[in-house]
Amino acid sequence: ADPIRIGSVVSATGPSAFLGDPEAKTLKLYVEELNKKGGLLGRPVELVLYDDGGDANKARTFATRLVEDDKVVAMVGGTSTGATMAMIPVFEEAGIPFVSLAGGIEIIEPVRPFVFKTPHTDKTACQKIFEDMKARGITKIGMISGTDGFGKSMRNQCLKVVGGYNITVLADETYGATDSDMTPQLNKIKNTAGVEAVLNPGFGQGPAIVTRNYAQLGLKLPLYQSHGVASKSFIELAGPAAEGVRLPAPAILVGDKLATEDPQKAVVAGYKASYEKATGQSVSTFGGYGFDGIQLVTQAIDKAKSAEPKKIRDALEATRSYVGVTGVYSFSPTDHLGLGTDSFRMLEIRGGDWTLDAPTR
Amino acid sequence: MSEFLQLVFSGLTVGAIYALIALGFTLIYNASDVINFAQGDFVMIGGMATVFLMSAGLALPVAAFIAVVASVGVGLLLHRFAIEPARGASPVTLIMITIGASIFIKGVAQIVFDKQFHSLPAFSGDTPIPVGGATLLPQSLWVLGTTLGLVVALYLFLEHTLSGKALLATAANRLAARLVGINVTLILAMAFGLSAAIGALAGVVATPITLTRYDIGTLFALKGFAAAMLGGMGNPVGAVVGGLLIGLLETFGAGYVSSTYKDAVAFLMILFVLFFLPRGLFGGRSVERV
Amino acid sequence: MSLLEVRDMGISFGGLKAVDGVSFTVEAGQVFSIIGPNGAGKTTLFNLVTGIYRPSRGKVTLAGADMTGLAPHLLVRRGMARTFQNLQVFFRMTAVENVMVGCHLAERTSFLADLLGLPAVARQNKVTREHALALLGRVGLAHLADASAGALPYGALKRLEIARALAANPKVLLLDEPAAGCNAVETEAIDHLIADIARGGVGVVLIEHDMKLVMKISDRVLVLAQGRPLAEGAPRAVRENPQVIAAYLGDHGAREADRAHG
Amino acid sequence: MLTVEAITSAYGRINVLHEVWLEVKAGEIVALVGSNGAGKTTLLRTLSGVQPARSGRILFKGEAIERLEPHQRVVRGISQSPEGRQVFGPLSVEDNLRLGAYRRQDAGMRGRLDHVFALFPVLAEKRRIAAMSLSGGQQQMLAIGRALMAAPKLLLLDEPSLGLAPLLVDQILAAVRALRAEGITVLLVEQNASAALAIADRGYVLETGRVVMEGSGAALLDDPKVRTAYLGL
Amino acid sequence: MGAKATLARVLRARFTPLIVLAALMVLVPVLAPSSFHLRVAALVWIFALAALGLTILMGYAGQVSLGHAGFVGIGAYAVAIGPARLGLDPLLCLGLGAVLAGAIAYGVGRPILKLKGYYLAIATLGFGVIVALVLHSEAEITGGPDGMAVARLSLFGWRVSGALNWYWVTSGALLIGALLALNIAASPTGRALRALHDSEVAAAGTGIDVGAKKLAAFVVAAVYGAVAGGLLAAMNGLITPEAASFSHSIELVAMVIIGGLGSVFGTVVGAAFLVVLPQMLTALQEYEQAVLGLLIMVFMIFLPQGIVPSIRAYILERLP
Ligand SMILES: Nc1ncnc2c1ncn2[C@@H]1O[C@H](COP(=O)(O)OP(=O)(O)OP(=O)(O)O)[C@@H](O)[C@H]1O
Ligand SMILES: Nc1ncnc2c1ncn2[C@@H]1O[C@H](COP(=O)(O)OP(=O)(O)OP(=O)(O)O)[C@@H](O)[C@H]1O
Ligand SMILES: [Mg+2]
Ligand SMILES: [Mg+2]
Repeated sequence: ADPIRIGSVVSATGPSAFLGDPEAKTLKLYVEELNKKGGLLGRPVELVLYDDGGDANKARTFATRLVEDDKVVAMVGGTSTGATMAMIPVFEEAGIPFVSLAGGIEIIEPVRPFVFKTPHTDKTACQKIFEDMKARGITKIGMISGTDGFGKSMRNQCLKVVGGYNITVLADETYGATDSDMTPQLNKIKNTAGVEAVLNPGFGQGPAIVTRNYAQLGLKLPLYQSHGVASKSFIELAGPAAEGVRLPAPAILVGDKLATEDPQKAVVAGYKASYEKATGQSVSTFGGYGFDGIQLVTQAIDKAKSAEPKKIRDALEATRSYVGVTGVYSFSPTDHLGLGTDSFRMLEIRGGDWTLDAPTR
Repeated sequence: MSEFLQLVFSGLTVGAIYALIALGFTLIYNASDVINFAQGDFVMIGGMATVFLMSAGLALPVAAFIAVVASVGVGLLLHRFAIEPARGASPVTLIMITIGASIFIKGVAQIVFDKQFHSLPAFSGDTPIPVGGATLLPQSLWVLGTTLGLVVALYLFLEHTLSGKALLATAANRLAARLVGINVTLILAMAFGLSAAIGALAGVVATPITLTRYDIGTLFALKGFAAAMLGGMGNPVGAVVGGLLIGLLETFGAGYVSSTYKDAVAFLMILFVLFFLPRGLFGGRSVERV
Repeated sequence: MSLLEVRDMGISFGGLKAVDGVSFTVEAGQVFSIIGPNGAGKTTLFNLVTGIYRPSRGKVTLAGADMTGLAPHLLVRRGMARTFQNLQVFFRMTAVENVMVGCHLAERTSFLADLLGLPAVARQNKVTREHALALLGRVGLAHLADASAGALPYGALKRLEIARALAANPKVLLLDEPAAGCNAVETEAIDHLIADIARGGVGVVLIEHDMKLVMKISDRVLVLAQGRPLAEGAPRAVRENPQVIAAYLGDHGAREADRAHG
Repeated sequence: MLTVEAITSAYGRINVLHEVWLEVKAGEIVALVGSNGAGKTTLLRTLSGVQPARSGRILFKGEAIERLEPHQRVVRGISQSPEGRQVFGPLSVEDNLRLGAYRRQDAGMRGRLDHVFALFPVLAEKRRIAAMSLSGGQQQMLAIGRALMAAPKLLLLDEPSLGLAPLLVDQILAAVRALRAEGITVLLVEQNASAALAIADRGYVLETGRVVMEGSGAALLDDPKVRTAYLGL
Repeated sequence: MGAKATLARVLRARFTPLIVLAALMVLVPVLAPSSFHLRVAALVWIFALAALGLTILMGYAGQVSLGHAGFVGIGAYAVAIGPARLGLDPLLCLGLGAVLAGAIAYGVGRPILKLKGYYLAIATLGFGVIVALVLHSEAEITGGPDGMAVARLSLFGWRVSGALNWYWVTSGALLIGALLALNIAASPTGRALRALHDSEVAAAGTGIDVGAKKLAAFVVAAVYGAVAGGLLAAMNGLITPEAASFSHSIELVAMVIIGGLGSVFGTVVGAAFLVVLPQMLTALQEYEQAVLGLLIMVFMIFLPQGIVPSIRAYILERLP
């Protein structure tokens, strides 16, 4: 039978390869597994995957190609918010459902008929962090953010919501995504009187270097990272300096530590096992976004009993309580993310591993 | 005061890394007038190969040695199969070949290695050394020491050996170099081999600080190139001074001006220096003869 | 008032006084030669006069107007053109294009017209090319007009530079060793060419080591040694000056010089 | 010592030398004359190997060398002072000279250096100065001196007197004669044909890439055709 | 014999590249009508237009710029920011962007064009980095790293939308750009630029104001870049600072060199090489980059003067 084509454009190379690479691997892995199980609606599934190298202009071109040439019925991809925003008009115009893997809140606000997304917004991450700070009585913080899209957007969201928690930001520093030394900025924070904790929105190697420099300077204040470092390699890169770092992250990082009754436990364990077996690398939240994206789409196709884009879209929007590795999703016509703050867990790095800080619900 | 000192330490560390990369540019430039855009990728090979060899169970010194040798091999292959066949082509063409080579090396590296960031353990521990209220990582001393050693070696080689002179002569006048009996092919191969070795060594000592990834070479090349130009292209001492200066400019820019615009601060300073010394700090003030 | 007046020129390079207090004047239609041992400062003097180096002292006037320290391209506009001892040819262009570049000042198109490719540009190109071809003919290179300059033999390149300098329609023409690399017969052709240029009212300043040429066509000769004037005067007087013979001419030079008036 | 058999050489598709035959015997001075563009420079370049020969053979001391790289020919004792000086601009005068002896790092080098400095005292004066800041004539001296540093068996001189003061032209030609006395063979291209032929044992006249005449130096000097075409007499 | 001579004449004729280009432009929509193909072609035209600026600056005048994407960025953001923040008409902003880029080039060019070779390269590189940094950092105005949306362009009342329309608009822009570049080449200005490329001393010695000519080339190059950037932004409806990045500057330089330094048609071929090839190599998956790098090397080794001049020389050499 004719294959069902699902398209994807991710940043498998370039500055966001850190995110895009596990996404690409996950998508390939799951389409393969699906086909082993006989595909969808009795038809094989074909994944058409392109690498935009982190360039929004290329992403746009590939999006056109997916729609025009490859005739895909759905799209899972868009590693960065910039690339996603560049591709949205193409899929909107063609009426093809697009599940984005990028963080930016503007992807789903305002809601567009055909656009969904799987990762938490950075706003949720900020809220989770500030809740934690508040609970620990922290009221004055310093921030050091990456200037990449991820860091910048999260910084903005955090600054927007921080007031609601009675927390003031006393220092607000930045570093370039590719910098190899952040001591000057951290030194400034160190010398800012009154700072009680430091927050570092960023992804890639930057936060690891921040964490190391933090230790080098002998800073003893609590250090908060974001979900942008939620992969095992952060602990490896930051080394012993990572001890005590706190961050909000999805369940995937602590799959084995979840309570037995946790609904996500089984899904997370399954994904972790198959990903690590297939790639030899540790799972990350980013791969998890891809997992949820492809699962949501394939389940929607299954439910719609059709590979008709419009029908897939409708089925997607009707998704309720899909248990994924990132959280439990319930879409609605007004909510194309469908995750709440509760899908984030607050983790702390102890003994070189993630530990669940607060008991799960 | 301690803050100032801390910035100096950071600046020197970062600057020494740039200096090491800038040194790598010197040899190939001196032999051929070509800026090797794949220079940063030698740095990457040095770091990544050491990481992977160590994870295969080799001790750091052994892994580093093999990584440097491998990088030299890549340098020689690059010369033999890409530069030599295009002999006689203009520098622009050769530069384009090195750009192609850089893309190629990255492409291969992401398959041979992976796309993740990696780090190496610091050679002599992570315990910061407190100095005057500021701290210095032992690895910084490794980087500074390597830079110092290499610049001295390179200076002696270029100024006090016949092979060094032959290298300079080859770039100065290829025709005359051939006429006095210099084997131009061999000289170029040597330049590529040595540059690759310097680059790889830089990668090995810098990776514990900067981390590394298959595509980190582009950034390294950019900073190293800027350092080499600020110092005056082709002059090893200039490369080191240029590197250290850019490192210091960046950290002081970040510390005292704006962390967002610290790269701009560094580049504005370069423009400022070149305005008065159009051939860089050590590029000489020679007047063109007509 | 002389056409070209150079007064008390001087420059040093790191302690070496390459040119040190040199003065001379050139009249229209005259051939004024500068000779002297290698490294005497002749080329440096040219570089000072034509604005390539900034003199540390001294003054240059052309037809009464002060030219000291003016940028080279402005000097050309005022009527001073030169050739170079170390060839400065546009090697990636054809011979005729080299000369066409020399016609630059006479061209009457604007940047905008060039960009838009107005018909005036095509007309101008045609005029320029014809003029350039005529000049090539004058130096005996007409047959090589469309050859790439990079492929021309050394002697031809020297003449190509002369043609290019002439294209600027100079009042004063400075030639730095135009006959270098030419054999006796070819030198003679250059000799006629220079005489012809001077006859047209151009003041020619000539640096040359070919004594036969110098002594034959010069109106006056200045001898430099170690940056300073050693002697100046009519060719005959100069070549018999024992100091000049000892420092510069030697037997060979004296013999050659004699042949000029053989 | 050197036998050139039917050498053809070309730039691109245009032949510049057409089957040139030529011989230089050990200890001879051979002069090569011809007008601009005759191919004199091309011939010397072909002999030193920086210009490939399209066909023909070059025998040096009985060995075919036309396929050898330039540096291999230098090792065998062929050294050239090129047209247009071609000094190593940014390098010092002394470094230029030392590089001339690149393939002859022997005990005699010091002596040869002194010899060159004796021949051109100004070079000794300027030994630490970058070659590119020398005057034209000084660079010419440097180019000749550099070629001598190789202690060649066969010296190829392309217009050595170009740009030299008359006094030095005498000295150069005297030096060439002295070289012969030392047993060095010289192939000399000169525009100053009368002077060159006067010291040459034999001479060749090259015209558009072909040898059109050969003979002893004296005979060529007396040849009416040579006198009108090249000596301007 | 007659045919060969004609071929030689055609190959050398000034407007041949323009005619070939126009023919190609007409053929593409016929042969490859999908909007994906049209988009790729339009991108080729846009990048070729940007690179043509470099052809004038680097190819004709021999002045290297490693910051050309900076001007592309300036043009692109002018079209993005003008309508969004100031309520200006997008078409007007396209023009304003060009003027702004030209003015900035004028200001920046005066001091830095005194530098030569690699020193000029690093200075322009620094300029490009600074532009990219500003676009990246001033998020309030530029939208930051994730970029900003760009209003629709309308040409005198006609709202340009759809792949085919954009294809024609970009085709037209490139044709004009190529025509102007060819005009310059065959004019006194072009000769002056090529002359100073070979020897600045000699060029000044013929009365050419070397500084002014270099500056003019720099300004013109900037305008080309800015117009191309503006078109790119308007066509995509979104622009990110990536457009001004260093890697993009390198890519533009690569287009010029691969196609053939100084050749107008070569520049288009170079742009096609770097835009179309990656699309063709996607099937190779993770080997794509390696193969792309390899192909660049192979082309430069075997066609060292660039694709178009090398092939033209090859053909001409085989003619009488
Ligand atoms: N830029 C410079 N730096 C240092 N020394 C210089 C420079 N230019 C010239 N000189 C020195 O100045 C002196 C004069 O040089 P110049 O070229 O004027 O001599 P010249 O009279 O033209 O000699 P020739 O006849 O050999 O061409 C030489 O000794 C030369 O080495
Ligand atoms: N690089 C080149 N490319 C093409 N043709 C060339 C090249 N160099 C020289 N020629 C041609 O080869 C021919 C011989 O040149 P060559 O330089 O050998 O002459 P020459 O006898 O040394 O002249 P001169 O006395 O002027 O030095 C000339 O017709 C010249 O145009
Ligand atoms: Mg001189
Ligand atoms: Mg010659």
